Amino acid sequence: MSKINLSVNLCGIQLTNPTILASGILGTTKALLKRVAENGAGAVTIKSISVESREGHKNPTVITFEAGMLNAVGYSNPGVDAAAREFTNLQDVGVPVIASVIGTQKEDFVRVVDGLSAQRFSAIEIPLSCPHTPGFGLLAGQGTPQATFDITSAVRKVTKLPIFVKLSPNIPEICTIAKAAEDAGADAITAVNSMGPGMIINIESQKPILSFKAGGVTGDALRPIAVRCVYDLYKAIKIPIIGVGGISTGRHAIEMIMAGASAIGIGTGVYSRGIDVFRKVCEEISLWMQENGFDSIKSMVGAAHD
Amino acid sequence: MSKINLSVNLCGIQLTNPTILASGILGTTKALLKRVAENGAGAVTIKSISVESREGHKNPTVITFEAGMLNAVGYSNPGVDAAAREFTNLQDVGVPVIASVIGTQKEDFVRVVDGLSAQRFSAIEIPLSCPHTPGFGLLAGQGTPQATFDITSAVRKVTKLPIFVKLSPNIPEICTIAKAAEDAGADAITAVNSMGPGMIINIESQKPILSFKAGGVTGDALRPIAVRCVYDLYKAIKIPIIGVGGISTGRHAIEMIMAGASAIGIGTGVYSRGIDVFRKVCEEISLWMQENGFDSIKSMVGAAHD
Amino acid sequence: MIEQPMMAKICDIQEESPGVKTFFFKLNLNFEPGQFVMVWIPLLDEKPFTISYIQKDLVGISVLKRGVFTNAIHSKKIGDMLGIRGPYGRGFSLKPDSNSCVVGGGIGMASLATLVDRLNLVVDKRRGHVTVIQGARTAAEIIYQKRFRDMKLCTEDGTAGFRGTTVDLLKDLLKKQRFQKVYTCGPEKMLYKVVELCGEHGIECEVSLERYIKCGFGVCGQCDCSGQRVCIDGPIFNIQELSRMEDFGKITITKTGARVIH
Amino acid sequence: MIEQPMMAKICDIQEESPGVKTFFFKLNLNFEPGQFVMVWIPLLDEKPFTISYIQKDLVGISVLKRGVFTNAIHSKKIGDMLGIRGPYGRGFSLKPDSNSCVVGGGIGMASLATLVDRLNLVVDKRRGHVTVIQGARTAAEIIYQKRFRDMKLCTEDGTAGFRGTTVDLLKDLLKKQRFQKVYTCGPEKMLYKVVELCGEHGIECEVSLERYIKCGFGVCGQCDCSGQRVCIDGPIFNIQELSRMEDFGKITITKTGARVIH
Ligand SMILES: Cc1cc2nc3c(=O)[nH]c(=O)nc-3n(C[C@H](O)[C@H](O)[C@H](O)COP(=O)(O)OP(=O)(O)OC[C@H]3O[C@@H](n4cnc5c(N)ncnc54)[C@H](O)[C@@H]3O)c2cc1C
Ligand SMILES: Cc1cc2nc3c(=O)[nH]c(=O)nc-3n(C[C@H](O)[C@H](O)[C@H](O)COP(=O)(O)OP(=O)(O)OC[C@H]3O[C@@H](n4cnc5c(N)ncnc54)[C@H](O)[C@@H]3O)c2cc1C
Ligand SMILES: Cc1cc2nc3c(=O)[nH]c(=O)nc-3n(C[C@H](O)[C@H](O)[C@H](O)COP(=O)(O)O)c2cc1C
Ligand SMILES: Cc1cc2nc3c(=O)[nH]c(=O)nc-3n(C[C@H](O)[C@H](O)[C@H](O)COP(=O)(O)O)c2cc1C
Ligand code: FES
Ligand code: FES
Repeated sequence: MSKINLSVNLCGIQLTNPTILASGILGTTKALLKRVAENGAGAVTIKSISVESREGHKNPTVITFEAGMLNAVGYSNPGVDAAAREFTNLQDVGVPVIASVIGTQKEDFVRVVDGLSAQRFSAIEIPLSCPHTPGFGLLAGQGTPQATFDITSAVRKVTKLPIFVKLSPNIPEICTIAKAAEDAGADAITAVNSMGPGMIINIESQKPILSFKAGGVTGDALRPIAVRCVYDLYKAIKIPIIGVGGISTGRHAIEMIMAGASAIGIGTGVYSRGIDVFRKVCEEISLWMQENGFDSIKSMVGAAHD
Repeated sequence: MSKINLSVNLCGIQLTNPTILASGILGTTKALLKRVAENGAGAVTIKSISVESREGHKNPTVITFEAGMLNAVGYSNPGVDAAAREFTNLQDVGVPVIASVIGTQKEDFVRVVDGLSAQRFSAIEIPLSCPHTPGFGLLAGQGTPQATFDITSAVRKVTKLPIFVKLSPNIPEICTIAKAAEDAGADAITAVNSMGPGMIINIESQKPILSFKAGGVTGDALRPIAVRCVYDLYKAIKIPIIGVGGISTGRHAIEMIMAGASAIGIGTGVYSRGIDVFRKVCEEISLWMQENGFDSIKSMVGAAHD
Repeated sequence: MIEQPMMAKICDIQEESPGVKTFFFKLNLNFEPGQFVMVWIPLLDEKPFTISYIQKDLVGISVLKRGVFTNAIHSKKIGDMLGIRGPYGRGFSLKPDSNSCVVGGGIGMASLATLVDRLNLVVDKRRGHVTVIQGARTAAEIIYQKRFRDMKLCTEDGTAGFRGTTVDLLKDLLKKQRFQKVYTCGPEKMLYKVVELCGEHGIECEVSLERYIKCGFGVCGQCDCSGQRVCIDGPIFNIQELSRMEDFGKITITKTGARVIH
Repeated sequence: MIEQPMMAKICDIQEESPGVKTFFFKLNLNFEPGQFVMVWIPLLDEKPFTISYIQKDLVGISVLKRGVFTNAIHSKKIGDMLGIRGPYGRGFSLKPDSNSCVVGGGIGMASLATLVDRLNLVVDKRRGHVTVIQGARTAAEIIYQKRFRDMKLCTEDGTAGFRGTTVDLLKDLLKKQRFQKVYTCGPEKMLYKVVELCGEHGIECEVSLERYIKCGFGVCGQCDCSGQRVCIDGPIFNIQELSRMEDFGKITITKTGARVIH
C-alpha cells in the first residue's frame, strides 16, 4: 500500500479512511463489526435497531439480479435492550461504530437512542427512508420534510453525538428534506438508502420472489442515482454527506466523493467483491490518488462541481 | 419458430406480437421504423415530437454503465411540421406506428396531435415523465395528478385515437397519476419512462459526462422498478398497461406481462442485444410458452397477482 | 451468478424414515459435499437444506418434518415444483489417504451423505477406510439404512445398534482404531463433544454448523457465529477455526438477531 | 463494453496543414480502418473523428478546424486531456490481392489514412498496388504530403498536382489502368460521383459516410441514412448497400432530425 493519507474527519469523528460499512449489511453482531474493521473499513454501522425485537419479513429477503440486489429484510433486530447488551465495549471493534436507530414514531427513536446511550457509539444514524417495511421509513411517511424535521429534532434533544439522517433516493425533493434535517440539527446526511421498491417475479412459479413481494434496489443499479443525489445535496446543504449506493471499487468511491461526499458507505459491495471490499477500495483509491496527484480525500470532495 | 400465437389486441390495435419499440430509440425516421418492424417489433413508437424543432442537449447525450444506460438527449426533434412530412404513408412501415407527443403546456400537445392528425398513426403516446429536459415532463411539473388530468383531457378532445399516457417510475404516487389519466380518458398507461435522473462523473476530468450532467437511467437497472410499477398499476387501474423498462430477453418480457402488462416496450435492449432484439425476444417468449403450457399472451397478463 | 431461485420439478420422492423424505430433482448443480441450497416455496418461505444425493443429473434433498416449512415440503407431490438457489458455502476438505470417521446425529446425517459417497469414491482402499456412525433417538429414525458400506448405528433407547450417543460410540471405536480425520454434523451439543474428543486425541475434525440463514451469500449477517458467517465462511469449520469461535456450542442467534443459549 | 469516454493525454501535436492538426495519444485501441471514435471535451461537446495514425501504442486524430468544437481541440496543448470512447462502427473490408485506389477529398483523407497504411502492409506487391488520390481546394490544404508511397494530388485551383476534382483524376486513371476496388471518403457529392463512376466501370467500391452522430452505438437513430445507422451499420457502406439508400448523395439529417438537402 502507498503512503497516501486517506484519513477523514467526519463531524469530529476521526476515520483512517472514508469507507463505512452501510447499515443492514453484516452489522448484526459486534464480532462481525470487528471482522469488517479488520477488513479495512474506516467505520462501521450496526443493523438498524427498534424499540421492540422484530422478526422481519420471511425469506427470501435478499436476492440479486443483473444490475444489483433486491432486499426486503424488514428490519429484523433483537430490540434495543438486547442490542445494548450486544454492543458493549465497542472500543474492541477498532474503528468508530455508528448506531442505526429506527422507529414508527419519534418517541421510539428517542427511546432507542436512550437505550443505547451507555454504549460507546460514535454517531447516531436515523434512516427515514426504508421503502419496504410497513410502519417505518417511507411506508410510515417519515420521508417528508416535516416528519424529518420532527424526528431529527427529537433525537437532537437527547444526544450530543453526531446525528446522520439517511435519506431515500426516491424522493424528488431530496434537497428539501435534507435541509429540514439540517435545520433540525443533523450533523450529516447519509445519501442514500435503497431505491424503489422494485420487484422480481419468478416466471415459472408466477410469483414475486421476495416474501414481501417488493424490496429496495441497491448496488450498481443505484449508483448513478446516488451520485446525482449527492451532487444535488452538495449544492443545497452545508453539513457533510456520506455517499452510499453502488460503490464497490475505488473509482466508484472517488466518483461519489467528487460529487460531494465526505465519506462513503458500502453495502452490496460486500457481496460483489467480498468482505475485504473495504481494503480493496482503499487500495484502489490510494493508487488512483497517487497517479493523479491528489494527496488528501478532502481535496477531492465536491471536485466535480464547477 | 414455434406456432405459438403471440398476437395482442391493445386498445383495439392488433399487434402480431407484444413487443413495441419504445420512444426515443431509433424512431427518428420512417426508414428506421420500417427497419425495426422488419426486425420483429409488433409496433413502433416515433421519437417524441414537439411544436417547434429542438436541437436537444449537446453531446454526450447517451452513455452506458455497468447496469444500464444514462441518457439526456433533450428531446431533439424537427418539430411537428417536419415530422408530419417524415411520417407519411405509415402503412409502409408494416406495423402500427405510435406517435409520441410532447409539449411545455397542454396547448402544445393539442397542436402536435392536430399537426400529425393527417398521418396514419395508430395511437398517441404522451410522456409526462421525462426527468432531464427543462420545460417538459417532470421538470415542468407534468408529473402531478392534476397536470396529467389536464393534458390528457385536452388531448382526448382532439383525437379519437387511443391515448397512452407514459409515466415516470420516480413518483411514489404513480397509481394516483395513472388514475388521473384514466379518468381523463386515457386508453392505456405506458409504464415507465427513464428513472432518476442519475449522474456519472468521469473522475480524471472531474466532470459529469453527460452535457446536461444528469440523465435518465434505463436498462437492467430499471427493470425491477418498472416491474413493481406495473404490478401496482395493474391493481389500481382498469385500462391496459404497456410495460417498459429493462426488457431485453423473453424472460424479462414474460415477467413484465405477468406483473400486468398487456404489451411491452423495448429501448435499451436495442443496444444490449442488437436491432433484432424484437425477433429474439419473441422467439424466447414463444419457446418458453411452449415449454410451460401457455397458448396466448393474454393468459399470462397479470399472472403474478394472487 | 444471480442469486435467485430456479423452479425445479420433483421427479421422485423416497421415504427415508417416518419423519424424513427425500425429494429428487433433475438439476445440474455444481455441488460440493458440505454445501447447501436454499429451498423456496413461493409466498411461504425459503430455508436451507443440504443436497443429500447426487446421481448424474439427479439431486435429492432429505427433509425432516419439523415445523411449518418442512411440513409444507412434505406435502409436495411428484410433479410439484420447488425453488432452489445455490449451492452456497464452503464444503468439506477431503483427506482421502487415511482412515476417517463420519459422525452424524439425526438429520445431520443428510449433510454428510454425499461426503460419505465422495469419500468412498476417492479413498485409496489400501491406505484408508471410511467408518460412518449414525446416531438417532430410536431405531425408527435411522435413515439411509442400506446406503453405506460400513455404517455403525447407535440409538439413545438401544432399539438399534449401540445404546448411547454417537460420542460414546466414537470414544469406544477410538480405543480400538485410529482415525486421521472426523467429519461431523448434528445437534451442536454433540458437535461440541465430538470436537472436544478429537482435540484430546489430536484428530483433525471438520464440523457442519447450523445458524439461521437468510441471504445465504454473506451480506445479511444473520448467520453469525463469533464473526464467522456460517453461510459463506462455513457451514464447514475445522477444529482450529472453532477454537476461536466462542459461540460454538454455547450461543446461537435467532431470526431477530437475539443471542440465545444453545 | 461500457460506453464512456476515457481521458487521454495529448502527447504530441503535428501540424498537417494550416487548418489541420494531428493530436497523438498513448492509447491501446482495437481500431480497424474506417471506424471512428467519439472525442469529448468536458462541459463542451463530443464529436466523431477517425483515428488517422496507429503506431504501436500511439494513436492520432487529424482534426480540421471548422467550428466551435474543432477550434477548441486546436487550442489544446501537449499534456492536455481529451476524452475518447470507441472505436465504433464497421470498418473497411480489405481486398488485398488486387489493385486498389483510395480516393480522399479534403479532411476525408484522414478517414482513409490508416486504411492506406494497412493496405500497403497487406497487399501482395506482385498481385496488387495501392494508388492514393488526394483532392483539395488548394495546395496549402494538402495533408500527409510525404506519408504514402504512390499518392496523386489534385487541386481545384491547380496549385498542386492535377487541376480538377478527384473524380476527374480517377476517371483519367481509369483510362490507363484497372482497379478492382475503390475506397473513398470526402464530401458526399464527391462520394456519389465516385460511386457512379465505379458502377459504370463495374468496380467494387466502399464509401465512408458522415451523418450527425450522437450515441455512436446504434440507439438514438440520429445518424440515419435511409434506415441504415451510419454509426453502427456504417460508416463504411459498399456500392450495393448504397444503391438501396435513397438518401445517399441527396439528403442528410441534422441535429434536430430534420431532413435537409445535401
Ligand atoms: C446449512 C444448513 C443445512 C441444512 N440441511 C438440512 C437438511 O438437509 N435436511 C433438513 O431436514 N434440515 C436441514 N437444515 C435445517 C432446516 O433448515 C430446518 O429444519 C428448517 O428450516 C426448519 O423449518 P420449519 O419451518 O419446518 O421449522 P421451524 O419450526 O421454523 O424451525 C425449526 C428449527 O429449524 C431451524 N431453522 C428454521 N429456519 C431456519 C433457517 N432459515 N435457517 C436455518 N435454520 C432454520 C431453527 O433451528 C428452528 O428452530 C439445514 C440447516 C442449515 C443451516
Ligand atoms: C464518422 C465520422 C468521422 C469523422 N472523422 C473526422 C476526422 O477524422 N477529422 C475531422 O476533422 N473531422 C472528422 N469528422 C467530422 C467532424 O466530426 C466535424 O468536423 C466536427 O464535428 C465539427 O464540429 P465543430 O463544432 O468544429 O463544427 P460545427 O460548426 O459544429 O459543424 C460543422 C459540420 O460538422 C459536422 N458535424 C458537427 N457535429 C457533428 C457530429 N456530432 N457528428 C457528425 N458530424 C458533425 C456537420 O456536418 C456540421 O455541419 C468525422 C465525422 C464523422 C461522422
Ligand atoms: C440486505 C440489506 C439490508 C439493509 N438494511 C438496512 C437497514 O437495516 N437500515 C438501513 O438504514 N439501511 C439498510 N440497507 C440499505 C444500505 O444501508 C444502503 O443504504 C444501500 O444498500 C445502498 O448501498 P449499496 O448499494 O452499497 O448496497 C440495507 C441494504 C441491504 C442490501
Ligand atoms: C436514448 C434514449 C432516448 C429516449 N427518448 C425518449 C423520448 O424521446 N420520449 C420518451 O417518451 N421516452 C424516451 N426514452 C425512454 C424510453 O422510451 C423508455 O421508456 C426507457 O428507455 C425505458 O426502457 P428501456 O429500459 O427498455 O430502455 C428514451 C430512452 C433512451 C435510452
Ligand atoms: S445468511 Fe446472510 S450472511 Fe449468512
Ligand atoms: S448516432 Fe445514435 S444511432 Fe447512430
